[in-house]
Amino acid sequence: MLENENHRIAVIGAGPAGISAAVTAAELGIDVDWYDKADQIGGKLNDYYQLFPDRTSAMNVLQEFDNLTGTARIHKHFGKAINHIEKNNGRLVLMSDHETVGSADSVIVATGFDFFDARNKEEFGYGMYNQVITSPELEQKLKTNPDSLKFDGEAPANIAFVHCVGSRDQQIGINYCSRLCCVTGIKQAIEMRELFPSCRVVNFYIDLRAFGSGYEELYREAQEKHQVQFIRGRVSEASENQQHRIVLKAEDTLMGRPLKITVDWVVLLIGMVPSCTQVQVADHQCTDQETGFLKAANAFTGHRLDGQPGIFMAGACGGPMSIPEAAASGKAAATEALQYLINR
Amino acid sequence: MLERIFHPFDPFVLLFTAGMSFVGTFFLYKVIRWIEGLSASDKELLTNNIFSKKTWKALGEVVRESLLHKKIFGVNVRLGYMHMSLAFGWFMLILIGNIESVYYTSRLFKPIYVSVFWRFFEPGPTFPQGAYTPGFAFWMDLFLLFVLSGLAFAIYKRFHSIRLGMKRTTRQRPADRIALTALWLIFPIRLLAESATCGANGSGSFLTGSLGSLFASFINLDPLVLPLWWTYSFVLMAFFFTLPFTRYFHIPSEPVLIFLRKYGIRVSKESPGYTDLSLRACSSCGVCIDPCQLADALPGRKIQSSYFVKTIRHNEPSDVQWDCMQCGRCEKACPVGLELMPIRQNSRADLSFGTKSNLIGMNGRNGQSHRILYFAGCMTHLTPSIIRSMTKIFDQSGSSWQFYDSDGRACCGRPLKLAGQTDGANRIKEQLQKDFLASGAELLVTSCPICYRIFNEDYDLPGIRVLHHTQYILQLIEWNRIQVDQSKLNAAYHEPCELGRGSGVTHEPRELLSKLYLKDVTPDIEGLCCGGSLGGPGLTLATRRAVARGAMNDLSAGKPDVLITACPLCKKSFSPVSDIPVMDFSESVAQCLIEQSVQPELRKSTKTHRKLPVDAG
Amino acid sequence: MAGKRNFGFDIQGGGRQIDLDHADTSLASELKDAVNAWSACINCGSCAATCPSGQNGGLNFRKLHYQIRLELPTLQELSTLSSCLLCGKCQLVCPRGIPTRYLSIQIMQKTKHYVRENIPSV
Amino acid sequence: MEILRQIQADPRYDESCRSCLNCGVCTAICPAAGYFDYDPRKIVNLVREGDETTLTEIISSDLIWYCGQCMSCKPRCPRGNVPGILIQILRTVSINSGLFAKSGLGLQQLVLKRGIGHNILETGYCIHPTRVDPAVHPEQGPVWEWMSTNADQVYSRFDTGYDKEGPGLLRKISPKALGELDRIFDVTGCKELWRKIEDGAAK
Amino acid sequence: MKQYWKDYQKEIADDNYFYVRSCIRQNFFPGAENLFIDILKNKLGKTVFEDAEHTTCTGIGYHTDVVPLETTMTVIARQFALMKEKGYRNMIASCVTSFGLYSEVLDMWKHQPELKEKIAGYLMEATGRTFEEPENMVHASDILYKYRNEIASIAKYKLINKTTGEPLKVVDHIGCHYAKTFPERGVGGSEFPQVLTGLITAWGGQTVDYPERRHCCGFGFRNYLVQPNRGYSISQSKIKLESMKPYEPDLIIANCPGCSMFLDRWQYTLEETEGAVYGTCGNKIPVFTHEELAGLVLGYDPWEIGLQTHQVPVEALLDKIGVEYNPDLKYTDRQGNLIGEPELINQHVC
Repeated sequence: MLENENHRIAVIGAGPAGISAAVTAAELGIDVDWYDKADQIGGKLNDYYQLFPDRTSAMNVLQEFDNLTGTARIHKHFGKAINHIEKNNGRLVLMSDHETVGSADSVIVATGFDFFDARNKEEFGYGMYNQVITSPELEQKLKTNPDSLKFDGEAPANIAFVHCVGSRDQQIGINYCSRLCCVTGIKQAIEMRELFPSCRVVNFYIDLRAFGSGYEELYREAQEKHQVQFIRGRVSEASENQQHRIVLKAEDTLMGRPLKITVDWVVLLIGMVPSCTQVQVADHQCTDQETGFLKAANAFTGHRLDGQPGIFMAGACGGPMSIPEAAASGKAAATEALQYLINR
Repeated sequence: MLERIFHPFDPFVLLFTAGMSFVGTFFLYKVIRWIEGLSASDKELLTNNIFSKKTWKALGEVVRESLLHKKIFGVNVRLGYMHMSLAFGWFMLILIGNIESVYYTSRLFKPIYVSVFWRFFEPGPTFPQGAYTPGFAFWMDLFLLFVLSGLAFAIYKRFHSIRLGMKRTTRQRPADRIALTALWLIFPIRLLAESATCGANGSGSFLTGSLGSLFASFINLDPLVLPLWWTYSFVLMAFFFTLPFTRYFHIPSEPVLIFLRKYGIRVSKESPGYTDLSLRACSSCGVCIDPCQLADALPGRKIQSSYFVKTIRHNEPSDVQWDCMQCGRCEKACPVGLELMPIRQNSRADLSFGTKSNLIGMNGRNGQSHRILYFAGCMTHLTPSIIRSMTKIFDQSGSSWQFYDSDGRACCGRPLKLAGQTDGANRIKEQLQKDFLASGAELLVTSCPICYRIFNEDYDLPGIRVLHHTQYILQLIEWNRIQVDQSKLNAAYHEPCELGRGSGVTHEPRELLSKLYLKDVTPDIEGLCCGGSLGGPGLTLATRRAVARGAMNDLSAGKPDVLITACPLCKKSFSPVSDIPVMDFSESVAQCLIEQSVQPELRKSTKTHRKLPVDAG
Repeated sequence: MAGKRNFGFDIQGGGRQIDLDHADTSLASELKDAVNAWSACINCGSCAATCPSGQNGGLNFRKLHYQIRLELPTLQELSTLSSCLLCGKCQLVCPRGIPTRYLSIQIMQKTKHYVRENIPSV
Repeated sequence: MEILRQIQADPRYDESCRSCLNCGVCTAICPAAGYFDYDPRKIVNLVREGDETTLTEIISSDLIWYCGQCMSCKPRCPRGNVPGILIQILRTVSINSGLFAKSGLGLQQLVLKRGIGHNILETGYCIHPTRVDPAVHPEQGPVWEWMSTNADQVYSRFDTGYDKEGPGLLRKISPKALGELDRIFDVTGCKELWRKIEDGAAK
Repeated sequence: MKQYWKDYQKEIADDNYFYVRSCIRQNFFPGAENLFIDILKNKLGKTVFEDAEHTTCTGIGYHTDVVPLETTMTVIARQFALMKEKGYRNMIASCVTSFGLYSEVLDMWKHQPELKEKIAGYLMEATGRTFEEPENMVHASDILYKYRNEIASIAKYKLINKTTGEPLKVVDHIGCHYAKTFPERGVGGSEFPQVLTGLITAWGGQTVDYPERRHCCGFGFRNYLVQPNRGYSISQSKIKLESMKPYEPDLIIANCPGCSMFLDRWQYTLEETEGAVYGTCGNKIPVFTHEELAGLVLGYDPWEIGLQTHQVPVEALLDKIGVEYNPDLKYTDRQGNLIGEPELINQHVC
């Protein structure tokens, strides 16, 4: 066990990864300085309604996380975005745009991700047409005000989910797959069907990547129980008609024929991109050239940032990740940080 | 003159006579309709055979089945006795009554009622002197007692059918209820009427006589006699009038069926008359219900033949026509011997499936002809190890053979037939038949019982012998064309419906099993269906699995190490639900095969002109 | 002066676009009630791959099933089903356990008159 | 040289035919896909698969002649393919191999070559008022008929330079310039291509 | 701060242009190009040079596959050579297909320098000329976009309905080859190019955003040029027209000569074949090119800039805006003598 009591670990970010990193470190008997740009914990979890695949309420999950963070060893310094780490003879100095905020012997970076800005996929008319929204926006509506999903006070007749927006797309320079949009689309499609049983819900996908446990089952449930329609073909363009409904053009690649549908809502399943407040480490490039996410020295063996002794990464700042995965990587990063301190 | 013919007479007999003549005319009318409803060829069969010894054979069967109900006895003794006592007993009453009346009136031809109500006109020997000395009255009482005992059973069964050793029984329709009540009343009332008459006249035998004198001892019976006979006549009339509209019409129908069947007429779409006759001949005895595996797998869903026949007999819409697996277990059990499977198939509307299919035959594809044509069948293509095993066996045996459907494009047509698509099935048949004959082969070996059955039943292949691979392999072993090691395991044999019950191939597989395995631990039960059946398109995967599990349980009674079957479909159905290996005969033979065991001269190369199948898993 | 002149070319074209706004899905909803797991298809194509009639050309069950869920297929497309042998292989290979053989029967049954009336050859 | 190699040898190949996701964005907005039995996505796939017999088949068929060259497919493809350009390549290969003549639409190259092609070398323009005959262009309407029949007066109203040398509207292209065009067509193999069209069509 | 395509501004040189003409535009809108040059020279005081030696870019030949890539490249190289010889660096293409093709060629040369060398060789061999790539390569509509506000400031008319005071509803149609081929070469990128919307709004009108706004006009090169294929072409325009009809547009403008011509002509054909009319009160929708629109607001005489060469009559629109014109001069020659009239299409007046 670690003798020297005045070792300190800094955890940057209070999303699922950050939480479990901080909590784990504290449980292992280390004092944790905990930073987040927001002033409460949870990160994006605060904005979610229900979590796939079993649709537990995001709030409950957040609550359970929160209950863990009550320990005395965790010192919160919220409301400041750490975006730079300097090195000062062995210690790591945390800076929030050029202003020193604190220092630590080891840092766990868990700054998470941002959602892709759908305005960059102009053909979908996001930001131009009111009936085109993104998956997090739908999550918000479902959580706070489902009634706002009505169209002209009526239950919507048709809703389309568009997969792979801001993923797997050379036109916007994002070639990776965000993995979680598929199951998000499936989950939200089910929620919409439950909310508006009369409504036709269509998912436009290229490949359906239900990779996690319980995801495929959710997919089947959507098909069989909720009659959600899945059409294999990427939407090519969305335009608004006179009634302010959205006309979508796609190819049904399984029929090999172009296809047209008019819908009341278009939900863009937007992918994950590196966080704009992602930590930069002095004198060193530790992000992946292709994706822009943080890169571990060796992704197979651990979470240590390339050429950055003492700095570890956890969660979606290293690439698209589900909440359980992020939490797990947070735990792992914390133990690695501890090992680092012991062996130092 | 009339006076003479109708003597003796009493007005109450008119009720009975009316009923009797009604049912008589109706029956005649039906018989004519049935015969009209026969196809030309079936009519021919009728005319050709009616004056042959077949008629006598039929007569014998009528006695055996319609009177003695031998088959029902086979299934269930108590039930058999019930049917037999009623049918045979009643028949004897009529017979003896007739003889008696003839004896006394010395007139052979006289109205039927005379013999039916004879006791009213002739009270019989004086009581108690003649009571126990065998004579007409004695025999009449004896058979009346016989009938009454059966009746007691029937009434008892109606209320506690399980006690009679039947799990389930059929439900009654309103018309049936009336007829049933009438039927139940006939004999008790006859007993009362006769007893009263005897009591009043101090006559009668051990039953009616004793009862009569007993009554007479405390009441004056004279005023009761006539009313009781009126009631008796009335009940008879009631029964006869309802009869045509109830299941009891099977009583007159069954004999007709027996005759026509003996003449070689079978259920077919072309002979609706015969189908209707068959439906009428069903007594709704319910014997077919218990053998049906779906009774357990699909509880509450009334798909069993007894119910199904009833629905189509009354042209009620049926939502179960696609659910029956057509395993044939009910057909086997049916005491009336109804052709339930064809009836079921024909009830499935012809939707003209398969009519546009164009099978690419081997004919022309391949010049050289071989002695043996191997037809794996669609399903076998989903179990490539069977094909591989057969290939090995063929090659070992050194036969000159050709893999007919190596490309998996052919179909035998039986699946269409099972789904009622006879046109499509015939079309396929025509195509394959032509191609088989053109191939110049002498032997057609198939691995699939479904194909085997239709090749046997429907195909016309002069000069080509059709064998299922179990039969073929057994021959190879007996002729020492291949040799096998006996395995040290115990095996149970699952008999595929289409092979065993369907095509009567029961002996060879068991024989083969005994050669291959240490011990045959097959339980002694009627062959079960694996649930994979192509007969029941409507069944869900879950139901099929349930059937398979049920069958698997029964089959593992003898704790086998391995389950052997002779059908790729059965293999596929059992594999997922079995914890012991499930194998096709071909596979186990290929396993136990002694390599190089055959004389070299038999091993001429047959590699040419044979495409090996691609493993389509 | 409505529509009289002909300029020697066809203005309508193939009209291949699937118009989900006006597609006829009546058959789909009938089948939905008739066949369980009917909408569970993942278009893996196993059925079409194993189908003997498919090998002989004409029928593509996966595609037909899929199309019915979108729109009413044309008579010609529906009539390809009449080459179905009902052999049931498709049902044994379907990863989602859809009773495809029964589905085939049901489609035929529900479109029998529609197809027969319009294509006597079938 | 087999078809695939010819296709890949074209300088436009790399920008037009990378790996394909089969997402169908191209077909979705392809004007031809709505009108003809045509699917640009499949074209890209067929070329990716690179089976010689199939390739020979498609470049001998109408399939490659449907595309209207609007290039709407270009900005949408997530893998940066351009079916429209790939089609240009296939057409070039089809003409060079003479297979274009096997399909009705391909055969139209002859008309186009004699029309547009000759226009260019003879007038220096792809099209010229004197060469858009109202008789074969009824859809151009009465105004065009009026313009082309009175070309001199109509065009001169807007530019006195009409049909004269020197700059201006529909000026006469100088023999020198035409000569240069002609040599370019020689040197760069256009004439050769034309010969192939004429020969292929003649067969 | 992220850059969205909508806000994207391309680089447009501000003077000394080398102008290359368009085959189609000269044929069907004979007033447009001279008008454009006149606006640049006399209204905006720019230097524009047109070389008598320049020819077609062979674009139509290229896209109908009767002119191979190398040939087209060399012809284009020759245009560049002429530009260089005259000492210009900024090229304006009048034709959108030319513009797209120039862009394509420049792009390919960038990625395949050896190809450029090869073409230089061809050009030398055939003409003895050498060339340089232009520093700035734009389409004519880009120039008008750049100076839209200057033009607005000296405009005589606004795109406003004189009687109602409402802004005119204008459909903008962008030639496919303007930006679909190279988004970064179009003002506002490929999805919603701002180049024409910019003009419309700057000059008082309002753009109509209708479902098929981004659909191709349907030229389709071989699909129009060969008669039996024309169904393709007209059906595409029909899709657009039907989609825009409910919005009751007063006017269509297009920066591509082909599109302008087809949207104009096919309206006639559709009325002839199907009796379909897509404008308000039984009128067809007038179709202008960007130059013509500029000329109109700047107060040029409608007949001097060639509005009579449109199949769809423009009078109703002129009246709406309040443009003065003399009906008698519509079909006259330079000297004002009547040339003879085309079969007149009757006009409904609202």
